[in-house]
Amino acid sequence: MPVMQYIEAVRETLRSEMRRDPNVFIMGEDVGKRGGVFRATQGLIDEFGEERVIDTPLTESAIVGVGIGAALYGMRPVCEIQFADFIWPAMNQIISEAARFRYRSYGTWFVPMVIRAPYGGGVHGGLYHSQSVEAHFAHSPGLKIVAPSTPGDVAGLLRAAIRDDDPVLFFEHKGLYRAVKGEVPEGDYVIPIGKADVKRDGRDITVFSYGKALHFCLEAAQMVAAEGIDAMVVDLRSLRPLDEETILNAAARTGKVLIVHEDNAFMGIGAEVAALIAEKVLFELDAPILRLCGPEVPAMPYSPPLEKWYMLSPEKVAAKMRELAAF
Amino acid sequence: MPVMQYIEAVRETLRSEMRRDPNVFIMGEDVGKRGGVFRATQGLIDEFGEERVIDTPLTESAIVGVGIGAALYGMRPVCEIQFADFIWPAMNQIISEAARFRYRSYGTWFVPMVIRAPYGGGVHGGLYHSQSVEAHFAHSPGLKIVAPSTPGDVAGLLRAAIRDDDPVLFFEHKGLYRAVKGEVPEGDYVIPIGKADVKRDGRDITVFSYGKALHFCLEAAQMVAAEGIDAMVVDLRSLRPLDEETILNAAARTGKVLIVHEDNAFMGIGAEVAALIAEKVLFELDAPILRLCGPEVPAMPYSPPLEKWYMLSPEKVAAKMRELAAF
Amino acid sequence: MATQTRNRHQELGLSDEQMLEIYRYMLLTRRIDERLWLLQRSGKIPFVISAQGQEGAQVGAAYALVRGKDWLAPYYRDLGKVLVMGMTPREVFLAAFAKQGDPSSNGRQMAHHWGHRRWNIISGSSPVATQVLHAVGVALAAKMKGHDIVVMTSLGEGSSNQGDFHEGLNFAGVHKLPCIIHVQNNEYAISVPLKKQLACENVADRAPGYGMPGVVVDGSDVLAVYAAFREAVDRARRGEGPTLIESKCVRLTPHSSDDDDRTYRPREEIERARQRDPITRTRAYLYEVGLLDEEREQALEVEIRREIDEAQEYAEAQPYEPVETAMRHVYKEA
Amino acid sequence: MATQTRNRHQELGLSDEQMLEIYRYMLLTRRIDERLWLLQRSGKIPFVISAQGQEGAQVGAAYALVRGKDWLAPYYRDLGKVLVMGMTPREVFLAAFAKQGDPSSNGRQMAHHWGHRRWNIISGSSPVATQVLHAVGVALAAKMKGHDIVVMTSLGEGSSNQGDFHEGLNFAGVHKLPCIIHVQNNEYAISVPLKKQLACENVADRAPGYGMPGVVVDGSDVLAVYAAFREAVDRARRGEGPTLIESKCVRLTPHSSDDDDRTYRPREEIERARQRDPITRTRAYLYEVGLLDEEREQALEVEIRREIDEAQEYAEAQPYEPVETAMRHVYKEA
Ligand SMILES: Cc1ncc(C[n+]2csc(CCOP(=O)(O)OP(=O)(O)O)c2C)c(N)n1
Ligand SMILES: Cc1ncc(C[n+]2csc(CCOP(=O)(O)OP(=O)(O)O)c2C)c(N)n1
Ligand SMILES: [Mg+2]
Ligand SMILES: [Mg+2]
Repeated sequence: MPVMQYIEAVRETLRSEMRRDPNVFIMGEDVGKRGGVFRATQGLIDEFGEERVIDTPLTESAIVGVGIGAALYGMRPVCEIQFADFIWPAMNQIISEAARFRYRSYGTWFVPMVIRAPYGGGVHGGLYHSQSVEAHFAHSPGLKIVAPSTPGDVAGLLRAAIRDDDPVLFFEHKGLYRAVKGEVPEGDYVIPIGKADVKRDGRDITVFSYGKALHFCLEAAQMVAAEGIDAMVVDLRSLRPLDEETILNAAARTGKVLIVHEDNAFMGIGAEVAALIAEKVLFELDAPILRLCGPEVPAMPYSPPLEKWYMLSPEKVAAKMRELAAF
Repeated sequence: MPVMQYIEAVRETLRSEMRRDPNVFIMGEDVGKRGGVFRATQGLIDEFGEERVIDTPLTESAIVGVGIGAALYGMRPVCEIQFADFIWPAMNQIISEAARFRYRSYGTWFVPMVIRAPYGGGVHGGLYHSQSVEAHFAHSPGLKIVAPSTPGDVAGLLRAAIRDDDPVLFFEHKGLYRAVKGEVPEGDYVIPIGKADVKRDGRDITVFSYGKALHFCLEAAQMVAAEGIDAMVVDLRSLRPLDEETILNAAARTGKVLIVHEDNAFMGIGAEVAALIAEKVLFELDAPILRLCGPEVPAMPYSPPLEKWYMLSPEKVAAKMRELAAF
Repeated sequence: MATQTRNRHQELGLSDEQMLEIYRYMLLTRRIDERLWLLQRSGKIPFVISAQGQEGAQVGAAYALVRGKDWLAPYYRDLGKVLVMGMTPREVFLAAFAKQGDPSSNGRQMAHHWGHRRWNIISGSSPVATQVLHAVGVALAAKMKGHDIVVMTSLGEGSSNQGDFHEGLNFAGVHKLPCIIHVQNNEYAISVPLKKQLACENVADRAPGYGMPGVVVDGSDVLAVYAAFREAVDRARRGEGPTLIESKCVRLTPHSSDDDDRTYRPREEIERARQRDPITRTRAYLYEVGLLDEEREQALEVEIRREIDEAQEYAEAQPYEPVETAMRHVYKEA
Repeated sequence: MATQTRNRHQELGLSDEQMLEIYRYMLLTRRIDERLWLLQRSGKIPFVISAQGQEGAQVGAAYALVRGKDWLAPYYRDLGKVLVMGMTPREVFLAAFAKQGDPSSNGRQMAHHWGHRRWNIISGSSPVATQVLHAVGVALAAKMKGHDIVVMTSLGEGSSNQGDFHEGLNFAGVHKLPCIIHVQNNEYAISVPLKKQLACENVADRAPGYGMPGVVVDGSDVLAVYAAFREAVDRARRGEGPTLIESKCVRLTPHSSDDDDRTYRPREEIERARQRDPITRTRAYLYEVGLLDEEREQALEVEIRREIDEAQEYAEAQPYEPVETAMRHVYKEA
C-alpha cells in the first residue's frame, strides 16, 4: 500500500475521481495554476485543463451557488473554500439551498456536491485562519459532514463524498496536511460516510475525537497506558450523520467517556455526542461525561503563547484522561 | 401592571428605549411605513422619523454590517431581519465581525447592537418562514442569544439587549406575537441576560424549554399534574450564555430531565443542556436525559398535515413527560 | 383572417397563432392569479403572491425560450413563465392547495415556489436572489458539456441589491455563460419604493460592471419584451455570453396576501399603475390588428375559465401527502 | 529652495513641506515593508503581506483625510494609509511580532490586521470586503449625528466581487453617505489575474450602478491620487455622497510571505510592473522640482532607517501578552 501525506491523499483522490468521471470538476480560489494555497490541487490543472480546474472570482457564495447549479445539471463539483474561516458568505447557499433541494422538491432535484475546506489551528493563523466551523453546519439535516484524520480516511471518505448524491462538507485539518503520513489502499477505496472508526481499543475509558485532536488522543493514550490506563480512542470521522451504534457501544464498553475536540465546547460536536450517550446508555455510565475542547473565545489568537494556550496537546488530553479514569 | 401582547411588548420596549436614548435606532426591511411585516415597529416611524426608523435595501448582510459600523461609531442599532430564515446572508457579518470586534481589538472596539428576528413555525410558513436558527449561532463566543416566551420577558430582555454593549441576537417566536398576552412591568424593567426562569416548580421531573414550546410544556404540565406527575418547567430564555446554575439545580432537584424545543434535536440547544448536565450532575440523575424536538428534516413542511406532524404540541410533550416520569 | 399585413408581431417573425398563444398565456396567468386571490380570501388556501402587472414581461420572456430544452430558475411571481415552460394549471392549483402530486414540492413548500424537473424549472426557495447563482451554474455546466441551452433566471429589482446577484452576474460575465438575468422591476420591494432600494436609474445600468449588455424594456409591452429576450437568447446560443434585461413593470396587487399596502402606497399611484396593465395593452393590440373581437375574446375567456375551474376542482379533490412520507428525501433513498 | 514656480503639487495647493511629507510616508511604508520581509525570511516573524507598489495610492488617498477626525476601514495592505492616519512604526512592529501593546489587537490577530481606536482606524478582519459595510455604517451614524467626517475604506479589485461590496455601495448610494470606497487594483487576487476575476474594464465602471461617481486614477502617481481623493472628500463633506475610486496599481511582491508567485506570474511581467513603482516615480518628480537631491535623499534614508531600527528593536524587546489575559474581552468586562 502506498504511503502518502494527508494532503497527497486529497490530491490523488481528486485526480483519480476526475479520471474516472468526466462530470467531476474543481472550482475555487487559486485552485488552478497556484494549485491551491496549500497545494492540494497542485498539478491537476495540467492534467485536466482550466475548464475542469476553475479559478473562480473571490466569491464564496458564488463558488457554492454556481456549484449547486452545476450539480443540478448533472455535474459533480468539488468546491474549495480556501480556508474554512471564509465559508460564512456561502452559508445561505449551503444551508438554505444545497441542504434543501432534495427535500423541498420531493427528491426530484438534488445536489451531488462536495465542499472542501481546510480548518483548524496551530499554524499561526490567528482568528481567521484557524477556525473549526463544523459545528455550525452539523445541525442541518440535508448535509453530510466529514472530518478525516488520516490519509487513508481522507482517500476513502473523499471518494465516498464525491460519489455521494447529496452535498458533503469535507473538512481537512490543515495542521495534518504535511504532518501526517499513512497508508492509502490502492484502487477504488471507499469508506462509507457515517461510520466511526475505533483507532485504538481499550477497556478503561472511551475517548471520542476527530481531526488533529484525534492524534493527540492517540499519543495521550500511549502516555497513560504506561500508567495502567487503557484508553479506547474512537475517531468520529463522520460528524453528520454520527455513527450512533459505534458511539453507544464504545461508551458502554468502558462506562467512562471523554470527548475531545479543538473547536470550543459550547454547542460543539461533543455536546451532541454527550447528549446521545446521556439519552441512550446513561445507565451504563460510571462517570460524568467529560469534554476537553477549545476555550470559549471567538477564535484562536495569533501570538505564539496565546495560540499554544488555545490548542490542545497530548499532555492536556492525558491529564484529562487521568481525571476520568480516577472516577 | 399593563397587560399586552408579545408583539406589543416588542414595540413598546423599542419605543421607550428610543425615547430614552437618541442613539437607539431601527433598521431593516419594511420597518418604516409598513411597520414591519408583522407590525412589530408599527407607528414608530411616525414618532421618530425615517432617520431613526430606516427602510433598508433588501440586503441582510448590509443590515447587519452597516449596523456594526454605526455601533462602532457609538450608535445602538436595532436591526430587524424580516424572518430568521433570511439571516444566513448576514452570517459572515455576525460570526466573523460582530462577535469578534471586542476580542480581536482587545476591547477597544465593540458592537452594541441588537439583531431582532422572528423565528419558529406553525404559521403556514413552509420551509423558509418557519425556521429556528438559534442553534447555529449559539456556538459562537462573543454573541449573546435570547429567546423569550412571554411579553414580560420580551420587555425585560429586549431592554437589556439594547443596553448591552455586546451584540445580542433577539429571537421572537412569531407564533407567540398575537397568541400570548401577559403582564409587563412598567418603567425601567430590565431582566439580566443569562438568567433562566423557573416558570413552574415541580418535584417529579424537570423540563427545560424556551419559546413557543415552553407554553406547550406548561400546558402539558397541567395535563400530567392531574395524573400525579409534578413537573418543573424551566424557561431557558437566554441560550448563550446558558444559566448553568439554575439548570444544574433544576436537574438535580428531580433527577429526571426532559428538554423540549421546536428546533431539530441534533446539535440543537438541547444537546448542550444535556451535555452540561451529564458533565456536572450526572450522579444526581435517575433517568436518561430525554429530548423532544423537531424532526431531522431540513425544515418545516407547508401542507397542514405535514406542518402539524412537525410541530410539537401539549399532547406530544405530555406523552414524553409520562415516559420520563415512569423511569 | 383580416389581419393587417404589417404589424409588430409579424415583424418579429411571430405568426398570428403565436401572437394569440402569447396573449392566451398572459390571460391564463391573470385569471389563475385572480382565482387564487378569491380562494385565499375565502380561506381555502393560505397564501398567494401575484404575477399581476408582470404577465407581459413574463410571457414575452419565456416565449423566447425553447420548452423542454432551455432552463428556468424562476422566482415566486413567475406564474406566467412557468406556464409557458410547461407547467399546467392543475399543477399550479395542486401547489396552491399543497396537495399530493404538486410537482414543485409535493406540499413541502409554500405555493409559488415553482419547480418542475420535467420542464427544467429549477426548484426555488424563499431567500431572494439565490437562484441567480444556480442559473449561472447550470449555464456553466451546459457550456462544459457543450450543450447549446440557454438558462433564464428572474428576480425583483429589490432583490438585485443582494450580494448573490452581484456575484452571479460577475461569474457569468467572466465565463461568458449562456444565461439571461431578468429583473422584473415593479417599483416596490414589499413596501420599500425604488428610491430607497437603489440609487441608479435602471438596474440594467449595472450590466457594464459585469461586462455584459444591459437592456431596459417596457414590461407592459409583451412584444418589446419578446424581442429583447430573443436577441439575448440568440446571443447566448452563439456563445457570446449573458445579458441582463430589466423590464419596467407594475405591481397591481399588494405584495402578497399577507400584505396590506394602504399604509405605504397612495391609491392614485395604483390607479396610474393600472394604465400600464400589460393585459389591457396587449388586448388593445390584438383588437387593432384584428386578431381579437368581442366574440373571440368571450370564447377565450370562457375556455380559460373552464380550464381553471377544472384544474381547481381537480386539485381540491386530491389528498394531502400522508405524514408517513414526511421524513422522505432528506437524503437519497437507498 | 530652488523649486520651480509651476509644479504639480503647488497647483494642488500642497506646500513643498507637504510634498516632502508625502514622499516621506511613501518611503517609510516601503522601508518598513522591506524590513518585514527580512524579518520573515529570517524566521523572526511568521507573516508579512505587502504594500509594495501601492504606496502612492495609499499615501495619496490618506493624505486627503484629516487625521484624528476622519475614519478609515483599512485592508491588510494599507500600511501606507495607517501610517498617515497616525499609527507609528513602533506600533507596526509590535503587531508584526504579536507583542504586548500592539494597538490593533494586542497579539490576537495576525499582523496587518490594522486597528487603532485613537486614530479612528477600525479593526479589520481577514474575510475580505466586510469592512466596506462597516465604513458605510460609520458614515450613516456620522450623518445621523450631524458630524462632518469622511470615512474611507479600502479593498482589492478581487474583493470587489464579493456581495458585501455590492450591498455596501448600494446602501451608501441610496443614503448619500459621506464615504469613499477605494479599490486598489493590483491586477491579481493572489494568483488569479484580472481577466478571471471580472469582465469589466474598470472596477470603477460599477459606480453608476450605485448612483455615485466612479473615478479611475493611476495609483503610481501620488499627486493624481491625492487630487482624486481630495475632490471626493470635498464632495462627501458637502453632503453630496459617496465616491468609488479605483487606483491602478502593481503588486511588486508575491501575494504574501506564504505565497510563491512563480507558477502563475511571468517574470517579465514583474519587470514591467517595476516600471510603475510609485516610489521611483515620486522620487523622480522630487528631483525634477528640486525638492530632493542625492544628499537630501541620503539623509532621509538614514533618518528612516534609524526610525525603523529603533521601532523594531523596541517591539522585539516587548513581552508577549501573558496567557492570563487570553479569556479577556470576549464580552464587556464588569
Ligand atoms: C433574503 C431575503 N430577505 C427577505 C425576504 C422577504 N421578502 C420576500 S419578497 C421581498 C421583496 C422583494 O422585492 P423585489 O425583489 O422587488 O421583488 P417583488 O416582490 O417586488 O417582485 C422581501 C423583502 C426574502 N424572501 N429573502
Ligand atoms: C472571504 C475571503 N475569501 C478568501 C480569502 C483569502 N484571500 C485573502 S487575500 C485574497 C485575494 C485578494 O485579492 P484582492 O482583493 O485583489 O486584494 P489584493 O490582495 O490583491 O490587494 C484571498 C483570496 C479571504 N481573505 N476572504
Ligand atoms: Mg419589486
Ligand atoms: Mg488585487
